[in-house]
Amino acid sequence: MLSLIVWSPLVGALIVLMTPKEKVRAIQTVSFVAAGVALAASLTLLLNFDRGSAAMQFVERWMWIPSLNVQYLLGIDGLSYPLVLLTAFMSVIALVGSLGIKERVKEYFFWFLLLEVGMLGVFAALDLVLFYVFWELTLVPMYFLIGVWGGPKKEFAAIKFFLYTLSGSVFMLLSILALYFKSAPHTFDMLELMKPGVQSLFDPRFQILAFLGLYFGMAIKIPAFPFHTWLPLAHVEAPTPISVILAAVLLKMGVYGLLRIAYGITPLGFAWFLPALIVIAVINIVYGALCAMAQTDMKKMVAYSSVNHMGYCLLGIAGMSATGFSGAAFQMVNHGIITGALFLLVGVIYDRAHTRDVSAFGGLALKLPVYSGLMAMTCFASLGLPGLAGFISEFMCFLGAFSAWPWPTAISVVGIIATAAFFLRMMQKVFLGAFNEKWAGMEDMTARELISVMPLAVVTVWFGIAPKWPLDLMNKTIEHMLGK
Amino acid sequence: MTLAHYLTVASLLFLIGVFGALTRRNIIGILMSIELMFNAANINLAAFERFLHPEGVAGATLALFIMTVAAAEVVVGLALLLAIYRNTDTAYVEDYNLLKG
Amino acid sequence: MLNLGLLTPDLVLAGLALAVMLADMVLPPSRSRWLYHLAWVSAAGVLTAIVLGLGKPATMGMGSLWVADSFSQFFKMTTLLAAVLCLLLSLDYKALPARHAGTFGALMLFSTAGLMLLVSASDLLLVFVSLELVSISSFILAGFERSNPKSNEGAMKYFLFGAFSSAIMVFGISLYYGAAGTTKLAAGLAAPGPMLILALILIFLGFGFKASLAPMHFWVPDAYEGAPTPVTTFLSVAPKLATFAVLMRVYGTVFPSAQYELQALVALIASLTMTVGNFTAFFQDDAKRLLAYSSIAQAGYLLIGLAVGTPLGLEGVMMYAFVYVAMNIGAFAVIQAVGEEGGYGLDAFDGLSKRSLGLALTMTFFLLSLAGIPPLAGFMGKLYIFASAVEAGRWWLAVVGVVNSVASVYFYFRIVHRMFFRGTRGEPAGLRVGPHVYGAIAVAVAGVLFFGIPPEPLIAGVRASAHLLP
Amino acid sequence: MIEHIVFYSLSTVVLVAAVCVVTMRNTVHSSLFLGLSLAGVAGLFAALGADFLFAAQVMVYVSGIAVLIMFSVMLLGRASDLHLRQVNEQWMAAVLICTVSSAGLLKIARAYCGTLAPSAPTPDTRAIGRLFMGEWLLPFELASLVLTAALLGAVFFSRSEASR
Amino acid sequence: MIEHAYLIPLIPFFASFIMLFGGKEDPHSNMPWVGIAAMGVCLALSVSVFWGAVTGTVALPYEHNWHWFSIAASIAGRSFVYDMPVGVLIDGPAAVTLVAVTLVSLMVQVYSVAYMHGDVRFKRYFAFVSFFTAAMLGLVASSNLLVTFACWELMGLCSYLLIGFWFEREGPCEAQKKAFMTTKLGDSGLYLALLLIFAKVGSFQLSQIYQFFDKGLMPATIATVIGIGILAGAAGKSAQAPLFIWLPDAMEGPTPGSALIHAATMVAAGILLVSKTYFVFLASPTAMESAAWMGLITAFLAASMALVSYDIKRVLAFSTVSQLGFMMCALGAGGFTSGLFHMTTHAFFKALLFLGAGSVIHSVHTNDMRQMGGLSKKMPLTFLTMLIAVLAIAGVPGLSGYYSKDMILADVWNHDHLMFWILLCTALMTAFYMFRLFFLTFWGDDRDHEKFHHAHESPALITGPLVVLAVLSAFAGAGLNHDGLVHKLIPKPTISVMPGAAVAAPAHASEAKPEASAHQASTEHHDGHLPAWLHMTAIVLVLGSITLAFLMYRGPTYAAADAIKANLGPVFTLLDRRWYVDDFFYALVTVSDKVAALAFWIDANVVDRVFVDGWGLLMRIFAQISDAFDNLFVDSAVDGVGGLGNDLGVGLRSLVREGQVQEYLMYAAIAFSLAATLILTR
Repeated sequence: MLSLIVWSPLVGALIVLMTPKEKVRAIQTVSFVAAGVALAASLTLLLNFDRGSAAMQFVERWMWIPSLNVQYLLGIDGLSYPLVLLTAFMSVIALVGSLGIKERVKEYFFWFLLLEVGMLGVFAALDLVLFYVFWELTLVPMYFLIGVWGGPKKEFAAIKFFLYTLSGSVFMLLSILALYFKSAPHTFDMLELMKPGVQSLFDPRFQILAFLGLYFGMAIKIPAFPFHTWLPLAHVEAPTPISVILAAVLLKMGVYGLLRIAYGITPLGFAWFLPALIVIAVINIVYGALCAMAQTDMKKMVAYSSVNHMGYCLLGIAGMSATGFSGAAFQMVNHGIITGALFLLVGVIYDRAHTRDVSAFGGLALKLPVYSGLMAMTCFASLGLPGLAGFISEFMCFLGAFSAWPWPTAISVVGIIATAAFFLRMMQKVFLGAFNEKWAGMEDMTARELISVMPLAVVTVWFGIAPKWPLDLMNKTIEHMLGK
Repeated sequence: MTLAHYLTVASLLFLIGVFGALTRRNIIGILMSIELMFNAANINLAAFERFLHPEGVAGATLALFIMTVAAAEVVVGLALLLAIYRNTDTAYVEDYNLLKG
Repeated sequence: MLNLGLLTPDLVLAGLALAVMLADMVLPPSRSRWLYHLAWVSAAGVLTAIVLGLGKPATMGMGSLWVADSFSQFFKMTTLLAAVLCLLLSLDYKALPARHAGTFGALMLFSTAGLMLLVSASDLLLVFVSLELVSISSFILAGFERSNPKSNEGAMKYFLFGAFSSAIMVFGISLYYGAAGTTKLAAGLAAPGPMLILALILIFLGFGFKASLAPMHFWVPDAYEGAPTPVTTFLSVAPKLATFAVLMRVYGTVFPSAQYELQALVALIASLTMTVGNFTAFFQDDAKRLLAYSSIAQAGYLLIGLAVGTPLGLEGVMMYAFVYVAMNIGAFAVIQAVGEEGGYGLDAFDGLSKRSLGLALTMTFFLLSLAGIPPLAGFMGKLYIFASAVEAGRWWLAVVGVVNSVASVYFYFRIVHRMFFRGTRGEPAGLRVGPHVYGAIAVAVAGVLFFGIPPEPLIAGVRASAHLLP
Repeated sequence: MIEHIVFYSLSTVVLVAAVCVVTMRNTVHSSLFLGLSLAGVAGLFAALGADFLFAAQVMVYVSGIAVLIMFSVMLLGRASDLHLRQVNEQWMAAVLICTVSSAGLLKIARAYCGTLAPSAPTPDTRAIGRLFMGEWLLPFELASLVLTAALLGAVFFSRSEASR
Repeated sequence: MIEHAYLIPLIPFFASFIMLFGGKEDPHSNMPWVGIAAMGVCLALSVSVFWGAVTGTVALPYEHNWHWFSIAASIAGRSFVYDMPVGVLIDGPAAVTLVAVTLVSLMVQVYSVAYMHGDVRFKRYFAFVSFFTAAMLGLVASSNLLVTFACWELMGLCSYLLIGFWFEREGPCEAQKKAFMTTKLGDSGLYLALLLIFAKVGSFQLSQIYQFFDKGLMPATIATVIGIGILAGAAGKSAQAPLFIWLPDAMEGPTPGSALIHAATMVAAGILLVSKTYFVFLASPTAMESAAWMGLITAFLAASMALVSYDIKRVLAFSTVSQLGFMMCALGAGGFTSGLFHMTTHAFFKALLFLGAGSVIHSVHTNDMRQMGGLSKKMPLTFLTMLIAVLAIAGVPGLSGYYSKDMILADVWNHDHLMFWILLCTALMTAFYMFRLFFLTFWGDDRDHEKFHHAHESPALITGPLVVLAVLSAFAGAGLNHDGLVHKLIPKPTISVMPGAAVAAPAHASEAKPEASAHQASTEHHDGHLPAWLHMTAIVLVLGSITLAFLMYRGPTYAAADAIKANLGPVFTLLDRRWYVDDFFYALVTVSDKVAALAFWIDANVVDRVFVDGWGLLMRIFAQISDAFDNLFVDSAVDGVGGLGNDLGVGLRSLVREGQVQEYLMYAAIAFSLAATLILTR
């Protein structure tokens, strides 16, 4: 079943590749079917997913490269399953958003589906080499998606994204290799590597080194200060659906890797790094929010807000408590949904106005009530308004970190205020005040845009009011993770 | 006469060859310098055979191979030079700079 | 006990080379294309013979100056494969003078035969002579576009550098003889001392010229740029890999007597080669030149496996070597396909995806594979190489390697960038590509994908072959 | 004593001629000195008792290669070249490199200060022949291939323009 | 009925959604009646709960919880799954507050039907009001501190929406942002307090937290920190010094909205929160004292500012701040009952004042009191109801404000005499400025004939609520004070063990307990009245200041007032600039903007350079050494893809002038000579 989820987009991609490029409609249909199959399949897993178990479920295990003991090993648990769901869901949403793509449609959908394969694979893979392969598989499609269909500086953004993330991940590769050779028998199997028997082979110094390699790869993806600067650029230049995917899924790969691999396999290295991690988390939060405050480009502002929000995840993780871990896991999902919606909404206005400069607008709420309402809701969700998705997870992150790191957590609260400040300022400039007559001809949201945003809005409210369902998916696994 | 004498001559000859290869502006000059380097190796071989390994003739035979190959190289080199000279009308290496990064 | 029978394939190929040369005199000029076909069929035939003979005990054993082991067979196969593909490419390469097809084919086969002998050689004399056969054939091949001053110039530089470095190597061999009393590789073990070390280093420099290791790499871009593209393709693959084979043989037999610092020296050269190759490639505006630097860098990666010197490193080199054949020839094949019409400047690639999406995608595949992005074959090769470095605890070497492979993405993607992000000059016109080029590309793509996604067959083959007879 | 005189005089000829090869402004002179130097090397071979090698050196090098080079020089040479400097700007670096290298090479040579020839030299032509026809048959044949290839190249490059 | 108490917040919540999404945007929509009906139901429910409490048929406190969600938690090494509850906790204060809130909200909504009629976003306004009320009711009734906080934040959102209701204008936009940000600033303190509570207690359920405090398990210092955090939150919401700056600006919203914010919802929330977590303050005298002083300072500052303002709504706003200061001061001084009592009565008369002012504004279309005057003739009903309200707030005996304020003064007198005198002074100022407002508006001559000419009495939908509220303003105080009802309904909570006792001598916990109880008992004994002489003095002084106001502002000329203003220029400026607190916060905002800009500059020019573009600085230096600096820029410009390693590339390239074969040979020779020299080391 997991294989079906992971590979169905690839099948779609190949079919797209073989379809003549004039048949736009057919290409779109194939893409939707492929992504839809992945989503449907991941939803059907819900029926059989055992929430009371911390073990890996739906495990598929085949030998891939016997000489190196590399396996094709897939499996999900409470940590990865929500992210698989998120990925499948956001992919469909982003596909809806992608219907607006008019040029080089065939290539676009091909790369898009390939990207989805990589993302789903990262969350499902339990073998380190397989994980790495999927991890890198996301890079190339992303490069093209940003570089061909992006904004004015797309080419620079694309290569910067690619090089930067690649330079992180190669160090991760080295750590993976080191783990392989240090383990006995040599294995890339994450589950094996987490077992106490294997763990006892890893002395603290080795764990620290291995952790640093892993962390470097993850930190760039997260992105943790000071490796975050690719993000604003990539976000700003990427086309709207790709920004959505980038924010909603790609950043999560870093945090997921940190929790699953860096924490799971090199716990001592992780523990050694904690003081630095908390500092980085605080910097991400405060500094990210401050940088966002200085932006006039809406997309860039949202991008920096991602830096800020991933800081919350790091904060939760740094607390090394169950609350913090679940908070971080939940925050990943929520950030994906909320920021995804934000990017979609920013895209809506960019499509109309061809500018994202906050000062170019004014009073749009008068003319576009639906759009403004949704935007306001999403902004409030992003700044952590209770009743919307971001609040609970953010709070849990703080809660988890607080007992271990009271002072850094207290400083991080400044980030919350700054976040509120820049979102409010943005809303004021864009939606409130006197109506800027320049945009008199602007239309409110179209059906397609609504279809792409509404599900996210619904989930935002749902998770905000009733977070029980997603949290129950994660709780057992996270308890188990800390129980070791 | 010790082996050291011969080795010294060979080394110096080799280095003179290196110097020539590095500094002669004319391609034929470089070729000649490289020939000097080959000859230095040959002196080495002959001397080693005489002083250290008199039981066989491998050194001298090796030297013969080297001579042959050096001859072949000179032939190819001069032919090449001829072809290039026809096209560019120069035999000076620094004029060969069409190819660069 | 000569055991010449062990070298049957090599000698047969040499004979076929002479046959091609003679056939040239017989055939009318209008049929000269047949000679190309004859050449590649010869190489392919010998390749088939070797493949069929794999594992048979009669094909293995020791000769006086040579050995035939699975290791040498492995590299003979890569060499022959490269030769076949390059001869296919030359069929569709228009700038080659048709009148000299026989010369071309014969020289290609000469150098192939030389390479095959090289990988079997267990005596420096044979190494030297076969290397010279390769070199002299290559000098001529590089200058084969006689009327093209660039080709002349490239060949001349190649020649001068080659002659100079073979003089250094010969000097080294003479010292080796002095130290060991013979030129057999195995004898070096018994004669440790400064002279032997100097000899080995000088010989290493000579190999370095062929394998394009820094600082003996300077000729590479010029020669590659000037040479006819099929020749460039051949030069970038076959001699390099065969040289690595012989280096490994030398390393495996003689180096243990040298001290640890020689390993460190090799490691240093490896990192220097990678770095120089990659970072100089950044500014190249000629596709062949760019790939020339890339091939220098690739040699650096290969050298990591050698510097590590463990069995895993050996396997890594072999693995990477095989993969390298597929991806590098593939990349050059696309360059030839594009360059034949628009020249070899990078701008010839502008908007290629609009002219031929398939070609652009395959080129992307090759470049990604060269850069080591999974799940393509190049990744598996690099994985192996870096794994060997990590296993041996040479962390810094692995770090230099990965950093370099990241840097390499930058210039590989300059081509990708042009293919996908730039528009064509004027209307996108279709691309006429010869059928043989397509054939070569197809083989390469199959290799890149097949050995990347299920690499096990290749790994198994490498494991089986990674046994050197002393 | 004779041995000394022979050695030193031959060495002086070889080295001085070699220096002239690399420094002479006139390429024709250079090539003449090359012949002289190679002849000196032949003399050294003789002094070392390598009679066959001496003969080969005289035939192949002195009368073959050196003459070939001389012809080429005359073919390509132009009077104006005499006014050009024949040594490029990097000569100082080259001197430095050579000086530095000489230290290492001479150190190796010095290791054999006391090594004397074990016995009188024996004629080795026969042994060489055996080797060529026996154990080293393959390299010998290969060398012929090398020459063939070189021949092919020479023919290819020097064919007249008519072939264009 | 009390088992349906959970409906009280839910009904208006759903009503607001119906109003927001149902029907079309129509200036004459009938949708508001949905909200009014909903609020009516809520009022009925609240009254039934209240009546049950009064008659004793309902046992208070009543608590009922449902499971919300679970989180894995670990506190002090103990791991467990915490089941987050969501539920209602109705105690005496809640029962009273629910009635006050629903009643005022109902009145406001009825009033608004007329007041807001014809506005383009008519329907939306009512949705916001309902939502606002729902959030407040949720805050009042919640049994869980996290839910309380959630409602608290939602109220922040509602205030944002209501204050900026007319967002086409610049003023409301600035004001709404200011309100949200200021309260957010305070909220961060509350946020930390919540974190701290959970980190120590492991629960958010108020009753459990109370248990924890009750047993004296919470260390005093932590309790203090928590208390200060809560106070920070309360200061934001209840506009205490120094965070009161948003409230006067909040007047940019529709007047009935202001009434709601000032009387029933937003500002009362802070007071209510402190009362809900009063045990924290009981455990920490420092926090308690801070609350008292914060309230006192607020009360005084705000009253002083109200003295000079000419904007009728601003004066009311300052008066709200001042009155909130009274309440906070009372709570801090140990007057739990009096503080909440005053909150209730204040809800009624302040709502009345705002609605009355709204009626006036509705009629004359200006906020400036200098353009009013003599309106008593035109608007008799408004005039009368306003008179009751003004008398009530001034504390004239018999009206509701008198009872509650009297009780506060008594509590403060028992706590600290200095505080009492300042507070009394403030009370006198209150009487003065309220009557100043009253006289300026309704007394004297019409100063602006045009406006006066158009003035008229408001319709019944406006005056109706005024009358209802006037009745309550007049009699609620007396009614609640009757027979000590208020003490019964709003008993002061206690904690049985002071933290120090439990921590210092855990072994003797049983002995410590009676001691602490004794301490409690002794504080409760102060629950007396003011000494009679003081009481009388206060009343006389209040009447005196009313008279003073009459003398100064009865019109038609205001020579005395002008003279004072002229003579006390600097003081006026100080008050007019609101003690420069606003300027301080503007400076803060400016500074934070600068910091943000700096951060971004660093990001773009340092972090990005160092960590991304090449291996940054190092390579740049390398390139410089290679004397290839110009190339660097040329190349990046040409490529457009300046990036990783470009610099190193330039450096390496500059080492070799390409194309010269002899230079190639040179490098080979260098390698050779290196090899040769390597031998020297052997």
